[in-house]
Amino acid sequence: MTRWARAVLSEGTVVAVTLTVVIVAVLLLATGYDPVSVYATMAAGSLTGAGLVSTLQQTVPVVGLTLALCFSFRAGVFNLGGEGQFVIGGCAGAITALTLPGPGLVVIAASLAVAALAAALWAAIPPLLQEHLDAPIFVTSLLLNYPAIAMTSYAVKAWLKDPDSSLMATRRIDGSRRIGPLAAPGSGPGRAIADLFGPDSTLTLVTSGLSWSLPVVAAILAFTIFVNTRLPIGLEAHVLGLNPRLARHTGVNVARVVRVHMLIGGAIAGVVGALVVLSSHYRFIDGGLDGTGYAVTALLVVLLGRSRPWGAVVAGFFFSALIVGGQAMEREYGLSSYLSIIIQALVIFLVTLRLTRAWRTR
Amino acid sequence: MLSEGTLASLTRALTPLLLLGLSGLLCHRVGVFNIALEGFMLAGAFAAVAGSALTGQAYLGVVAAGLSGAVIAAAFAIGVIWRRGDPMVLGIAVNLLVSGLTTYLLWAVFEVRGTFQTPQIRPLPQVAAAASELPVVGPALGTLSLLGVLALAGLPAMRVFLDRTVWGLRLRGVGLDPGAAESLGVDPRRYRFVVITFAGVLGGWAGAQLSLGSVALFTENMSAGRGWVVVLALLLTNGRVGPLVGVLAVFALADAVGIRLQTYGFPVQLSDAAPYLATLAVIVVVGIRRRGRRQLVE
Amino acid sequence: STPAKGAGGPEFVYITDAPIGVNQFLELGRTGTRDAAAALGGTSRTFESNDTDQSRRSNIEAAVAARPKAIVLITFEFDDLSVEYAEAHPDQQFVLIDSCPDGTVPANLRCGVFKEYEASYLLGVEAGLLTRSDRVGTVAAIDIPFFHRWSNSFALGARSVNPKVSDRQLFVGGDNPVGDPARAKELALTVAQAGADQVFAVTGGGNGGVFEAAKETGALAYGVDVNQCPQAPGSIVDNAIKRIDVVVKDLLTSIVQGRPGGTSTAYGLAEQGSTVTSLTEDAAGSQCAIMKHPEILARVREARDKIVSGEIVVPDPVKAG
Amino acid sequence: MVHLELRDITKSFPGVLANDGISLTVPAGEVHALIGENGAGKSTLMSILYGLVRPDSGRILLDGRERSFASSQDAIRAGLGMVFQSFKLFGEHTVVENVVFGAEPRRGWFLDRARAAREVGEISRAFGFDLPLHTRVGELPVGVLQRVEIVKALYRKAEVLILDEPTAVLTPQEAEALFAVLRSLAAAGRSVIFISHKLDEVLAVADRVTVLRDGRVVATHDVGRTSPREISAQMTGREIELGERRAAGERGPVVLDVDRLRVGARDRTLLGGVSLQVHAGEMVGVAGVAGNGQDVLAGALAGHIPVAGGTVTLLGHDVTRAANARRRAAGLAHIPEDRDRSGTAAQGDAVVNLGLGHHRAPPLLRSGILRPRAMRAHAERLIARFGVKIAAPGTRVGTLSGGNAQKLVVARELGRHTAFLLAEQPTRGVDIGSIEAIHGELDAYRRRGGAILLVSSELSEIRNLCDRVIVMFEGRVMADVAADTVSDADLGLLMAGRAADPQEAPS
Ligand SMILES: Nc1ncnc2c1ncn2[C@@H]1O[C@H](COP(=O)(O)OP(=O)(O)OP(=O)(O)O)[C@@H](O)[C@H]1O
Ligand SMILES: Nc1ncnc2c1ncn2[C@@H]1O[C@H](COP(=O)(O)OP(=O)(O)OP(=O)(O)O)[C@@H](O)[C@H]1O
Ligand SMILES: [Mg+2]
Ligand SMILES: [Mg+2]
Repeated sequence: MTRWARAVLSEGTVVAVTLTVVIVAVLLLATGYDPVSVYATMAAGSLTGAGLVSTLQQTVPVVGLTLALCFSFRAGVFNLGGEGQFVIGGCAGAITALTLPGPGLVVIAASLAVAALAAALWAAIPPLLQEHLDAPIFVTSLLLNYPAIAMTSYAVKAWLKDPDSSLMATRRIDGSRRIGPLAAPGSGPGRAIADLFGPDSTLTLVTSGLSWSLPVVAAILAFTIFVNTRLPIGLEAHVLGLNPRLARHTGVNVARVVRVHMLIGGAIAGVVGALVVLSSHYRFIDGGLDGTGYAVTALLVVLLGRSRPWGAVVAGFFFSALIVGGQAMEREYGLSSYLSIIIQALVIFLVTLRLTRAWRTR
Repeated sequence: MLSEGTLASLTRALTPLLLLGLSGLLCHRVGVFNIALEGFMLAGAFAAVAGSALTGQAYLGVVAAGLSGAVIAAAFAIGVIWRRGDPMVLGIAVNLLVSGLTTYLLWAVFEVRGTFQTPQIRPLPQVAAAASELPVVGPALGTLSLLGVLALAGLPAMRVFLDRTVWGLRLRGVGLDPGAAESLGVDPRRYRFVVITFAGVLGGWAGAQLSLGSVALFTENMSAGRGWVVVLALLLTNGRVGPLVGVLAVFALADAVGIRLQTYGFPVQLSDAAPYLATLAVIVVVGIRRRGRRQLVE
Repeated sequence: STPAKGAGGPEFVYITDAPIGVNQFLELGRTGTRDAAAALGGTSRTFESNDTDQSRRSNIEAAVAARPKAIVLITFEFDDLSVEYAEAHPDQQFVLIDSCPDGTVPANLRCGVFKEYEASYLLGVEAGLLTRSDRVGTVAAIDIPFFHRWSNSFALGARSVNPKVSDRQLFVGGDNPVGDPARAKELALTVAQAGADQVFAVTGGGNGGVFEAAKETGALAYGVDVNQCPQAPGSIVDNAIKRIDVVVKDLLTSIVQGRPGGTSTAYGLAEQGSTVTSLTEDAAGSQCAIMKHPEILARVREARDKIVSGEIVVPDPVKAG
Repeated sequence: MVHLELRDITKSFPGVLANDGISLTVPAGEVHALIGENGAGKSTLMSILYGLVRPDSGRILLDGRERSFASSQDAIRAGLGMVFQSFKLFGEHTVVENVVFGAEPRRGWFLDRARAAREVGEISRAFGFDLPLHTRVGELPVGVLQRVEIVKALYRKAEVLILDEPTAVLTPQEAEALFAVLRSLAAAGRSVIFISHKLDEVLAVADRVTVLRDGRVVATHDVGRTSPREISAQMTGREIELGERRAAGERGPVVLDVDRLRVGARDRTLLGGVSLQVHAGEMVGVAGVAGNGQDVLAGALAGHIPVAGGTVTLLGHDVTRAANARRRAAGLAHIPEDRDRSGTAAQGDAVVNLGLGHHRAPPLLRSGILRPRAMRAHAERLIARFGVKIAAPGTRVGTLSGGNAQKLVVARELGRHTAFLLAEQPTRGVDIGSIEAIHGELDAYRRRGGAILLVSSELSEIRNLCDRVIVMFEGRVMADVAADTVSDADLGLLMAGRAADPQEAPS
């Protein structure tokens, strides 16, 4: 097994997940459900057919946002501002896509770029406050989420509102400026895949259900790994995360590393916001991005994956599958989908307890 | 805008925050970074309503709230202390767990989703109703429940406790340097466990004040970020009692004023962001002053 | 919620935008769909979303995969999704309740919307006649045009009978706009302190907080969606309610009968799709304070008749922008 | 009056047999020294005695009665007191609070401050310490901290006092004062166990000395009947050249030029106009009682402490206000004082720890891109050259012993081929074998023409390695003297600020 797989699928994680499965099974039995069929429903509902598509659709932005957080967390900076940066990016991307003239692809690229820029600027505030006013990034980044959401909300209400919709949202983005599916059902590649593998095959569903956001996030993943392992600043961030005093003593420009990593992380969060807007919502909806819960899931994933990019992918998929599987369970059994939240929380809790280690190390 | 009404409104917003602040302060002082406050509070809010609804007794609701907070906190403490789990991750897990569990239990026990409100839920009596005729502070005092009184009295009590008692000395020491405490036979794990569990009781009471203090009902996730507010305030003030109260008061005042801003035609978004903007303003002002002082020294 | 399947009749799936909880409105959608299905000899299922775009999507996906006779969606949260999925699945029939997307409605989609503003206007008439301070107010969840259907029309109705009336509208906002009773109460107290003695509560799960405030300050409150008067007898005057059951049954029947879709139908006082508690057959046992004021009720009926006849036209705040 | 006996104590950690059947007797009134290389098992043995670590087997007897300690509380009750290598003090608390912590005089739930102060004051005066009872401990110099630690143990009525490397951070004068206290304690019938790496100290203060190697007792001597040579041979299993003076090399041009360097504000001067020069091929020592500005000087030279006035010139570049990064680019290498806090990243592997600072230049970097294979090769090269004992370059540095971790820092800094090395306490807490190796590296660096400023609290280290010594007192240069002509006694006087006739340095 490769290093990342071992890191993520360590014994501890496996034990934690198994234990969670058992605990929840007991809970289910106690309330009169058959755990085996409930779990089968969850698995089928999240890992096959349309369910798999839903899971993957969620995984893409969750992984994207996790990678964004990876940058600051690796440098030892607790950036809790992912949500605000995500929303700012989504709003900026939507405005660009709605107003910029030009061919679709160019506008899409410009939207992503503007989203990156806007969110990076927003993410630049906490390090600035830290450098000049000693305000911990942890605090300010969290605080800034609220004005970010309020600002975009007000912008929509005051200037951008679609007059024809009862949604508190901007106008809809023109079809040519949307990020489409990898292989749209009617298109050439779409038909080719459907002909080759059958119209209901998993591959057909996935390629028609997943948008070109997927390769964008894959590129972000590659970029993250590249920065971490192949750029001097990536090594410096790593050391900064391990021991800031060592970094300072070996000539690392700490302020710069923090600033750069916050900026990159912010830019990525912004891009992900624009991706969701352009590939799924097709407009900026007030409360639409923060309401997805992606930012919260990403925070969990980055903490559990300990800022490792591949950990983000695996854990991101796992949590997305849990959420989607939880909905399938609710549809089928009328069980509260909050059970899947309980499952998530238990997994995190138990993983953190590192049950495979001895209890008292003396 | 700064009327008696605002003051009463401020008091109502502040009392649960103060109780939660005391809870967080204790954890902070024993050196455990606790972001599970939101979970403590939500668990308490639910247990208070559940206890009150099932028994028809408000104070039994308070007991239930304290107990539930203690249980949640003990689980958190075990993870942090004996398993040396990352308090950040555990805290988030606890918050998530409580949010899921309260919603699930609301559905499983009371067959309700969203808001739970029945006449069986007894609110906390107002213990200082007699004082409500006083000028200026009257309306504010009049709304106080027993927990509200506790919140206000808890602050000076906390200072005395930390500064003057043997226990206070020890748990401050545990927070400053657990290794040193242990070398003197003060087991930091035990002290931390007890303190965090007690902080859970306070956090649960903060939730009870929220759900039985000014309203008598439970709504899913009704803590609505108040735990984070307290975490912020603790970080900002590094756990000093006076400044902590100050920041919480600024926050609650900005919230109360923010609500009133709407009546002057300002957008609701400004009321939403007002407490956070006010807190940011505090950070900036404090930062600039600190900076100024540093430059004088250099 | 899986009623016995395989009955052979038409199957319907009802998808909410958020957990039903004590949201009486969404609950009404469920019972309405169930009753309509039964009346049409079929069955129904309910998929509850959890207030995220993703959960709504995966519920629609799952529903489409089950190929029911019709999929019933509710609230404006489905404005975009209803069109997207209706266009992607032209053979599947959709119904959207309580909202309608802008532009042309696809042929396999039918909308049923309410004229809440007509019922709210009637509540305003009551408030205008009951107020002693000549001040009324509304505490609503979110500052969007949709919620102004209640707040603006309430003020309009009050002014129609008492031109001196001034009006305050506050919004909960924040992290949990439709489920924060503490904040809703705070806002209601603020309205009351500003002198309003009639407060219209449009905050979903937060309404309980508004009623508490009404009890404390002696103000009178007005509820929405269902009869909320029993929550604080004596303090709640009346409610603006929506008869979702009527609307769902109407639209599903139209599908089963194969009538053409692509329509948007508005249900107001005339259609008895939206009304106030005091005008329903349950009025007598409603515990609503208005029942003690027959003279005011007469004025309400009068206004209702004028609206139905078109003599009074209550504007739709959503259309107004 | 307690007679302490340890019998056959054995303790293993995963993969290490830390204590292997250790037996030890300490009668009342004896000062007993423990000596041994890093990792020999001294601290482990004491942790067992003090109830912090449970032995796998073996017995502890006090006055012939077998005792078993589940916690330090038990050990304290039995009359044991321990002064740890790293002080266990609460910086925010006052001296009194620190001393009574865990055994407070109380009135109900409250701390009886008056009684606490009275009792602590009595003990403190009885031993001539005269501690500032109500000062926050964080504001006190290390020598005083040590006394607070001892009073802590005495307050608990310790009959057996354990001190783990108590002199590592003390000046010779402070150490001398400590020895006097230890001897008076012994004279009063208490026993003292004393751990040190310094042979001359051991011989000066102890009655008997036990030598540990690889977790076993090699020998126990009466100090009168042994020699440094014998002990060091028993510790290491080989002969060590102790205290050999290294011959001076060729002196080249000026590399570091510090001119009237000032640090601090008007009301609190940390450095008051320090001037010094270091030439190529020269090693200059900085001596002084802790708190007299040596660490401030080092911090200012490294760029961590802002400068108020004066200039620092490195190889002709003015770096007075430059950041650490620019100084390093100009030719600074720096071995920081505290390897755990500032010198290494315990969670990182040797590749990262050794690559840092080398990573912005070839061969680790090529056209802006890091080369992982070159980084690994670089780490392997340094590990081999400096003889760091480590399983693999990918091993976490936190698992290394202190000496090896120190070698890693030395390797990283000397591996950079700079013109100037700032070495702070390069051998603190390192065993004799590793000291020898590190001294060898420093000397080789100088011979290659490097300039070294060596800040050390070990006078012998300075005298044996350096060409010149700068003595600091209250933030100023007290003297700048040739290392081979000055005596320890003279240095001691200079460090105490008593300059009979301050000598001018040859320039
Ligand atoms: N907690 C522990 N876990 C694992 N191994 C340990 C632990 N503590 C000590 N050891 C091992 O036990 C051995 C003895 O360590 P100890 O700290 O007693 O040495 P020491 O003689 O005090 O060395 P030094 O002179 O460097 O202080 C070492 O090899 C060390 O690796
Ligand atoms: N938890 C641990 N796990 C593994 N080895 C440990 C552990 N704690 C200490 N050690 C080992 O114990 C040995 C001695 O540890 P110690 O903390 O006494 O450092 P040291 O080498 O004595 O340095 P110094 O003398 O400066 O304190 C080292 O080899 C270290 O690797
Ligand atoms: Mg040791
Ligand atoms: Mg040691």
